[in-house]
Amino acid sequence: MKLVHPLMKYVRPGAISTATCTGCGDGIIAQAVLRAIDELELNIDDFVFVSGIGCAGWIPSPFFNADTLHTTHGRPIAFATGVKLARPDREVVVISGDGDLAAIGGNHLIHAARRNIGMTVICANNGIYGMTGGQVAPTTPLGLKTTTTPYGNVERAFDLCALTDAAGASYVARWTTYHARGLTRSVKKALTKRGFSFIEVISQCPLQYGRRTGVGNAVAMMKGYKENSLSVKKAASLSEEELKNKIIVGELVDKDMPELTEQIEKLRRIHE
Amino acid sequence: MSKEILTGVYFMQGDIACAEGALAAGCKFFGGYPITPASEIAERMAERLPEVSGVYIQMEDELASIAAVVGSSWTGAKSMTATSGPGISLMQENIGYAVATETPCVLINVQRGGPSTGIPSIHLQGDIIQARRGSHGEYEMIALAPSSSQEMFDFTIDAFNLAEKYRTPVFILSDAFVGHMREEVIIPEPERIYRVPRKLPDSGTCGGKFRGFLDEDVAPMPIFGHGFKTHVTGSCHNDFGQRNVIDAEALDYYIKRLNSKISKHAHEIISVSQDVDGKEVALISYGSCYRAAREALNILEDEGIRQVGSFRLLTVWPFPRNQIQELARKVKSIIVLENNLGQITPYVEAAAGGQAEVIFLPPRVLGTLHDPATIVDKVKEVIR
Amino acid sequence: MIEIDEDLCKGCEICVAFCAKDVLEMSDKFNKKGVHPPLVVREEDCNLCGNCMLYCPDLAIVVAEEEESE
Amino acid sequence: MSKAKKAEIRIAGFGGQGVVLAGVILGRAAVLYDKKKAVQTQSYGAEARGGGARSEVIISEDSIDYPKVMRPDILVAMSEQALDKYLKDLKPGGVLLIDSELVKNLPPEQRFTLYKFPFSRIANDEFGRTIVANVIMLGVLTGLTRLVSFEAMKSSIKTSVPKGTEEMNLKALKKGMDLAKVP
Repeated sequence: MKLVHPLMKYVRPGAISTATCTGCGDGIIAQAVLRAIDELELNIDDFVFVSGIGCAGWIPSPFFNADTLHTTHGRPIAFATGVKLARPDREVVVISGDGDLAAIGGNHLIHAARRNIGMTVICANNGIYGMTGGQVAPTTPLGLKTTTTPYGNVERAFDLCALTDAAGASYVARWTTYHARGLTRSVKKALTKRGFSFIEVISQCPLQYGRRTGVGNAVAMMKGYKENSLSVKKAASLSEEELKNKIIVGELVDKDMPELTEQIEKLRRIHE
Repeated sequence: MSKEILTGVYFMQGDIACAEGALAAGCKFFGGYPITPASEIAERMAERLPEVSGVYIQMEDELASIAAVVGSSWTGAKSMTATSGPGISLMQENIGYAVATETPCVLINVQRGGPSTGIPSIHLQGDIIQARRGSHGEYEMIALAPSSSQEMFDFTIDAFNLAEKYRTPVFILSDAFVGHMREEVIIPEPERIYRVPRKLPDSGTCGGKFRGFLDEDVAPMPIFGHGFKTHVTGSCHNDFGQRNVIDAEALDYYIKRLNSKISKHAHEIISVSQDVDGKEVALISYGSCYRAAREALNILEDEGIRQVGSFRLLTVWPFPRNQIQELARKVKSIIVLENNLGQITPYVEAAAGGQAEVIFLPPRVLGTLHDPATIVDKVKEVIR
Repeated sequence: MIEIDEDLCKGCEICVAFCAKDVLEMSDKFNKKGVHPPLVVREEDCNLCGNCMLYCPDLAIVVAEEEESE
Repeated sequence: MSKAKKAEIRIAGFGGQGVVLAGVILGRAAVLYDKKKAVQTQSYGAEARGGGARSEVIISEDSIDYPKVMRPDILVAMSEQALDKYLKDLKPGGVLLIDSELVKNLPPEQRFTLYKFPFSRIANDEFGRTIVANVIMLGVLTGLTRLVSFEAMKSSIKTSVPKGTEEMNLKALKKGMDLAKVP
């Protein structure tokens, strides 16, 4: 008998084949998000998925068979803010890339974290501009040669988790696509968390990153994530020198803070 | 008394009247960023929206403001933002997104003196073309130009109704003069205020099978949160919202449908007021300039010069081409009054098609209302 | 049991690389996309860990216990 | 259109004197309480305090087409700078009202009717609050010109000034009305 993939029921008819390149980590992230929804037994009709421009914007749109708002470059969090404020009872999830969320959209990211608005932002961080052809991103490692850093990147990479933590997010976690199980756990946590949740997923772009920089294909990249990552707990006992070039994975922030839509609801109650 | 509609007589600033008009129209969401001379609208909405179970949010910038407005509109809320030229410049990309995704929303531009920072508190009709074509690509826009506090109230209601009826962003092109001026505003009884409700698909309709986009006669809006599973994208898409970023034919269909949704109904949208029958000269004006045109006509009438009439654009966009074509057949001369260097004048010239002489008359000093005396002088010169 | 929807496969080989029991191999045949999909060659060694399914970016692999599929 | 009775008033001074509010109170009195038509406009510098500020009101029996004051019938100068800048616009035979505490250099020409009162001094000495100078001025203006009724002015002040200051402002208005009887 033929087995049906348990997550296929969440996939929009006609959009079954993902729009990503061979081995792209975005598919693993998409699956992790859907698995989290499935395991929590939530109704996908209660979700609004918002994405921006770039490969990762295609993770929910049109792939997820739900309300999906595919917005302009850099602005998904701002659109999502409007959605969440007007319908606080909905689960609002932003899924987009590092260029979209942290370069052009960096301001919206920090302000959403500051407001602690009840949404989940999942950042597929491939460290490069994939869709436009491998240009340097604010998340590209120092020294890396890209199509726009032919002599090596002279800028430091952004630590997005530290950024959103500093800005006031209630929940922050980092994983890689190798850690698909941990990622699923974090998405479940984020979806049930009041307040702003940010999950960074280090994700392979086998074409624009792997091939051009010589790191290798998707398999090589994921093996690299496995070898170079260590848990938050383990990292706590290591020196800065020992942590150099390591990916710290796990939950970085989990705290309870006043959430924006609840604060706004209080304003309305004054007038009732 | 309804908290949404504060029935009564007021001595009210244009900006405040605009906010009250929005609330009377059923606006439940305001996303904005402070800027002179539009901040009073935001301040009023911040105070008033919580009273009517609405949401006010001051976003981190104008790009975020329009994005939040569009996002909230997709949940079914009537939404607006208010800013001035610099803010509109920042919003342009997502104004295009609102057009492309057929998102009803109202954009208030209280114009100030530009380009760039210019003079914040001085009025210029500098953003007329920007409203029409400020975003990239090929699209239609609806824009209304109020000239008084009362019209700031009335036209804002009209703007919400047009936005709902045609599922598209609608501009109010006010200016610092009208926005900051205080005049009598009469807010009618709630039953006298007409509100166009949002047209929604039947419940149970699933997005994948529902034609929720690109209908020339305006598709019902498959808003979020009702299980429609709507796919909204600013990319080229078909009637079902399905993206197509490969075929030129798809782009052709997409653009033409979005445009014909407005152009096909232009005759219903366009509103002009004219008093030109049997006249020799017409004064074309819109927004604050209309007040100067009226005064000039009063002076002319007092002097016994009666062959001059007024043609006012209440909607600047879509442009009343046919109406001006007709006007050009009736009168010998058209004087276009604009507080800029002639933004609609080329459109008037094109519509007149040589049937009437078209003369552009700016105020002597840009950023001020026309001195009625200069209009009177120009009319006398033309008549002679 | 493992089932592979060959036509969804893009041939990334992640499933093969991360299978702890070497159950999968890349096949020689071409699917509709013109890539080599994986083949289940040692199903008896499979411990149903689900890595291949978890990592497949294209939802092309399903792993389930035999009994439950009856 | 018939030429209805129409008065144009310009009140000018510097930011912080309540010049704009004075115009608003006047316009509101005319529209809401005397059932006339009025339009109020303003201009000010970029500074919230200390720069030039101007408030203009047109009051008419009929609807007002042109909302801008070009040749005021009444000019109220609350600073020397304001007088210098705007005197030339005053209609021949118009009324010039000045704060004599702040405007010392008066022009020699007599093509207008001049009234002068030390609004700021009175506000400071009798009310301990310089800010009420604008309302004392409005009292004088009302007493001299009857542009709006005293009752309308009282009602307008009650709904325009900050809560808790109504009584003081009404006293200031009364003071102005009394001053107007003297000259």
